[in-house]
Amino acid sequence: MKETQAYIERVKRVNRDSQRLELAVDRSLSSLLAGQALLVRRIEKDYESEHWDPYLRELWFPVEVQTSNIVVVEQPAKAQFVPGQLLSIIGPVGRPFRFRRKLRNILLIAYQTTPAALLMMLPSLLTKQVSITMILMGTARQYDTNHLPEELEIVRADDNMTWPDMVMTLGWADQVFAIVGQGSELHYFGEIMKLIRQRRNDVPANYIFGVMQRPLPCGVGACHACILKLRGEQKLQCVDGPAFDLTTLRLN
Amino acid sequence: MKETQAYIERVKRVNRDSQRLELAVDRSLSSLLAGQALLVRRIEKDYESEHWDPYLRELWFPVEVQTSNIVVVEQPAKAQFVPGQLLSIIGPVGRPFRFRRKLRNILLIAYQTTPAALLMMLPSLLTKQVSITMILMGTARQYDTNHLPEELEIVRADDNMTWPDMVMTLGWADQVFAIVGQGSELHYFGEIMKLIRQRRNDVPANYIFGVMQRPLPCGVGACHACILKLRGEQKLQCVDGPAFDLTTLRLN
Amino acid sequence: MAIEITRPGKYSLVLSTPVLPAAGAVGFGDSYKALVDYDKLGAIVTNPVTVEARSPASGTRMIALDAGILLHTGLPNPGLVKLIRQQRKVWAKMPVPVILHLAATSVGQLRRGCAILDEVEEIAAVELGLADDMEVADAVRLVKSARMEKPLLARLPFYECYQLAEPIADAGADALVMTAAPRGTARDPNTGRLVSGRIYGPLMKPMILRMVGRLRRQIDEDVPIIGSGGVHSPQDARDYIDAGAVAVQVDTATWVQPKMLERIARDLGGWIATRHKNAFLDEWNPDMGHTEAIERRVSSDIAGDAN
Amino acid sequence: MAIEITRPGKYSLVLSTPVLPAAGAVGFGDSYKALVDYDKLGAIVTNPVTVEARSPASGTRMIALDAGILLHTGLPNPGLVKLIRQQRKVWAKMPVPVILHLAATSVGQLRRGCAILDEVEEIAAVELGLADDMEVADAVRLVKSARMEKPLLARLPFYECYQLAEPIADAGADALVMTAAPRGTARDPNTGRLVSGRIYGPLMKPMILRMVGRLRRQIDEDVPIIGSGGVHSPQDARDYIDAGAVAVQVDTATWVQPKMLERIARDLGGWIATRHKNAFLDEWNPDMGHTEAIERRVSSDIAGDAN
Ligand SMILES: Cc1cc2nc3c(=O)[nH]c(=O)nc-3n(C[C@H](O)[C@H](O)[C@H](O)COP(=O)(O)OP(=O)(O)OC[C@H]3O[C@@H](n4cnc5c(N)ncnc54)[C@H](O)[C@@H]3O)c2cc1C
Ligand SMILES: Cc1cc2nc3c(=O)[nH]c(=O)nc-3n(C[C@H](O)[C@H](O)[C@H](O)COP(=O)(O)OP(=O)(O)OC[C@H]3O[C@@H](n4cnc5c(N)ncnc54)[C@H](O)[C@@H]3O)c2cc1C
Ligand SMILES: Cc1cc2nc3c(=O)[nH]c(=O)nc-3n(C[C@H](O)[C@H](O)[C@H](O)COP(=O)(O)O)c2cc1C
Ligand SMILES: Cc1cc2nc3c(=O)[nH]c(=O)nc-3n(C[C@H](O)[C@H](O)[C@H](O)COP(=O)(O)O)c2cc1C
Ligand code: FES
Ligand code: FES
Repeated sequence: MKETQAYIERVKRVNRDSQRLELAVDRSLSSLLAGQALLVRRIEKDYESEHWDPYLRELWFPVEVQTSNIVVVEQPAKAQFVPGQLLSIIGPVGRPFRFRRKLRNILLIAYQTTPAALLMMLPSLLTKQVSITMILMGTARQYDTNHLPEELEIVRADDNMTWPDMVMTLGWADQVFAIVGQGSELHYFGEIMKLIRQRRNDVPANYIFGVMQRPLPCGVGACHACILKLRGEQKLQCVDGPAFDLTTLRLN
Repeated sequence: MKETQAYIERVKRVNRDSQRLELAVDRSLSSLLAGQALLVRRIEKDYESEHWDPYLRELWFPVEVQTSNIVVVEQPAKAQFVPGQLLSIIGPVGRPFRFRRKLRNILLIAYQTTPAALLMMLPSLLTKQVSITMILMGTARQYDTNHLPEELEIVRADDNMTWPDMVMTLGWADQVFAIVGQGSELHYFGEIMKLIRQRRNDVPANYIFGVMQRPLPCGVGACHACILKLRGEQKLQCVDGPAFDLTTLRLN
Repeated sequence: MAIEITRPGKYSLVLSTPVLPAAGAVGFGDSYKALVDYDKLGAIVTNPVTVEARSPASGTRMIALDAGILLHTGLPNPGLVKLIRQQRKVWAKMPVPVILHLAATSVGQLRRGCAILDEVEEIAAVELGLADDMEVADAVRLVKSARMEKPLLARLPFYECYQLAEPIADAGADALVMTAAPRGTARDPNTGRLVSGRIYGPLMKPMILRMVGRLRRQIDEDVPIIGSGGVHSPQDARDYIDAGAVAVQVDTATWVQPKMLERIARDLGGWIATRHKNAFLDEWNPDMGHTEAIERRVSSDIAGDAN
Repeated sequence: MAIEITRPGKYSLVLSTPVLPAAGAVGFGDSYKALVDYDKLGAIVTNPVTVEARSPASGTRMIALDAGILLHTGLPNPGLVKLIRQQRKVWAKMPVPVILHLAATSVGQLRRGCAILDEVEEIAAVELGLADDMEVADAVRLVKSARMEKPLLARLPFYECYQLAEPIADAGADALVMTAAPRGTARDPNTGRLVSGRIYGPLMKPMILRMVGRLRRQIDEDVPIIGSGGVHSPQDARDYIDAGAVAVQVDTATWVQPKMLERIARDLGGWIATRHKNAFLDEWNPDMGHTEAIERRVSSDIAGDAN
């Protein structure tokens, strides 16, 4: 982890709702893996004449590492970005996603959020011939997927958060990664776990991971604002996350 | 005076140090006269999601009213502006400069500041065949004047804030408008008055005006932060200014 | 709506909207008439007035802070009698009640001030400004000496708010305003000197909101609390109401966005209109749109040098 | 440099730089080792520790404010003894003194804590955190009961700072830290509920700077004051020193810009380097540059939709 600076090199609208930013970053970030994030602040030419509103860094999950020093992030189209904008970055933050060794089928679930934080894993999994199904639930159903790889199977859930062949999909998947809307993560993960437990007698360890994207005040394990209670222990989202086994996370 | 909104329509570098912004403004601002200013805040699409740093509005003195709804301001080249930027404007603020009826020769003095707030008067005075001399003193000597009208005589003062034929220039001028650096206005105006009094026995009323450009918290006469002490009375920069007869202003 | 912002009784003050400008925000009279529709406000609070005239502070009066400002004006005013003479007609024409903010100096001056104000029917109520660093006993004595046939609001200083609230309510204040802006110190970038003054900015709100919430549970429930500090949006105002305030005062946000004062007042007064899809920014509340003609920008090809 | 930040005497603490992180800012040990050069700091202050273990607050812990944040963590920690076991080796390797922040709970726990800490030589001093809303007598009793063979700093609560400073100095504190972040209340935008917690942001500085300036003139000059609150730049730190503080603590600014903590420390410690003309932004202090290769942007032709 380092504190470095970057430029927004290019701003590219990829579909109705999303734009992608190509960031010219410090080379140390080119080794960033799926699951790791950047803590980003827009800065000005003079590092000292900083404004303090907004105060905290934003948590950006890259969707692609393009070349040795270009990292791509996805943002809603309505956010205003200008090429040449300077960024201050702390990263990489967090641990890479850990996939089963013999992963063949993976299920991705996005509920009340953009699935952007799950997209970084796609290229390497597709190269390894892993079959990927992405379920969009709640407001995530509005997410425009036109720009995503064709090999990806995309399913939009119905109003009851179910989809055809749900039991089958859940059995088919070797591993599940779920991401949910900010602010009520534990509640949303609880809903998802309920859905799954209704359709699968036994949810084994390391089967379903919840990806946390709560804002991180420090990102380095200092402030303890991101503590999560797990069965028998406490973990930090910034240091130990973002993915946590949903069978161990206390979802209260 | 109104609270209106405007776009930055065009950003144009006019010389090494300055850029000019063309603002598409509400038509009510097209009647703005030299001496009047705008209180400006950069805003975002959603008026409510405003940031509060910086807090106060900036005081912008236009340099030109181009057409019915384009007002031009001059800014240092290093400030970052982007076409399409939305502005919130309160204006016009203040009273127009009052010129002698039979004005033939006018002297403009800029000391430790850009003369931008004095430029708006140029076109109409030149049309009326008024001879204009502009003295640049202190840091104002670095101001690049390449973009100013050729008819303007520009004199850069020496280190002692004097220039050749100073006594003559001061006698020649029917009226003087002086503008000085922010934060120490009264002190700087005092220095200028001392220079002038050394070279002119009698400084008549309505001969020399100091143009105040201190930031205005409210701009409408409510906060009383911009009060100035004049001989025998108190006046508000925002309501009664920006120009004050320097023979009446208490320069302490 | 009808909101009683002072203790019920003979001399209570009822407003139609629970939103007021704070003392110091809108001047002594109608300075904001070009920018704010006074009709939509609950009342006007004047800038602080003293019985004797006061001249403005010399030196730095304003310092820009991160998301805020420091202000030290010295409370310039021509003195109560002269001010009444100057403003009486303006106040008479105001579409809403006028509350005069009287800076509490001494018991003697206060008694004189109250006697004068009792005769001024253009003034609906008096807000007493209690100075910082005041002993509880002195503050109580001042409030007790300010007896009038008008409601008396007491504006509490920030740092002493927790200590003063209950004694001042018991001393007979008809409402408590929480709080005046806190004093602070900042460096004047122009002179390099440390300057003292009052601190304004949105970060005041969470601190004063807590005071209102806690003190609402402590003091006599007959005594209304008016929240003041960091109200910058309708939501800020609603937060104070939720925490137990009967009304709010909007302070420097008025200077930054004059229309915001009116919007907060409209919102809390039930005047809120629906935003039309694709409306111009300042057509948020369609009847508030002031910009007659923004031509859409035609080109973005000439960009500023962004290096 | 050699700066004595506690009362002169047998157990005084001397630092080489008058800049420390505040309790809560950098964790219990070396969390910031990848981002901050600890060697350049005056000392480390740990997150608050209690004698008994504490579990984290449930529910919302952080709310973004205008130019600030509200934080309510519940001070999670494994309890003093366990923490010492966990961190002892890290502390031993720290290039600067470690000050342990002990939250003052009861006299009994405090006595136990001090007895334990007297045996831990990796800890150079103890900073006692005094809770909000504490009566003066209770606070004095706590400070008096915290006797050790190490210097004792007392961190004063914000709202009670003016009342507590002198009694706490007289009770024997070796230094006063002014102040802890004030408590406040804000609405959680996700749940819609009002949440209480501590308020952080640059606007704290003018208020606490005034406290430091005024109280420096009031209390025994043998007792150093450490300024804490809203230090976001070297100039902020220098302002506290000018107002009479012997050192400063940097709080949440560390999270926003970790290098800023180091830069403030370098600046006040005399380490400041000259900025090269045309240097990259983070080459301000050339030896602090971290960005290995920023390729200059090649095109600005594809602009985002700016409508
Ligand atoms: C020795 C000691 C140790 C403590 N340790 C801890 C600890 O480790 N962790 C911890 O979390 N607390 C601890 N507390 C309690 C803590 O000090 C506070 O009492 C607690 O955090 C509530 O904060 P507050 O005082 O700002 O809230 P209060 O203002 O007293 O509010 C209490 C409740 O009212 C709600 N509320 C607050 N303001 C408003 C408002 N304006 N309108 C409506 N509702 C409102 C809040 O959400 C909260 O639920 C400790 C107390 C003591 C005495
Ligand atoms: C009844 C009454 C009426 C008053 N009316 C007015 C009035 O109309 N106008 C007015 O201006 N004042 C008035 N005062 C005085 C006013 O209340 C303050 O005392 C004064 O404004 C100074 O502000 P302060 O208390 O914040 O300053 P203090 O903190 O007491 O500071 C006093 C001086 O020290 C300097 N200083 C402050 N902090 C620091 C620091 N940290 N380091 C170094 N120097 C510092 C300040 O610049 C100032 O010069 C009145 C006082 C009373 C009792
Ligand atoms: C009772 C009292 C009345 C004051 N009245 C005024 C005043 O009318 N105008 C003003 O600018 N300052 C006024 N002041 C402030 C003082 O002039 C001075 O600024 C303040 O006491 C701090 O002084 P210092 O900054 O020189 O230390 C008053 C102070 C006191 C104590
Ligand atoms: C003595 C005391 C100790 C507390 N300890 C903890 C604690 O360890 N962890 C925690 O999250 N909250 C702790 N609290 C806070 C309470 O759980 C609770 O959040 C607080 O009193 C406000 O309650 P309310 O928000 O439900 O009104 C403590 C409160 C007190 C009074
Ligand atoms: S974000 Fe601070 S500990 Fe995780
Ligand atoms: S700027 Fe407020 S009165 Fe002039």
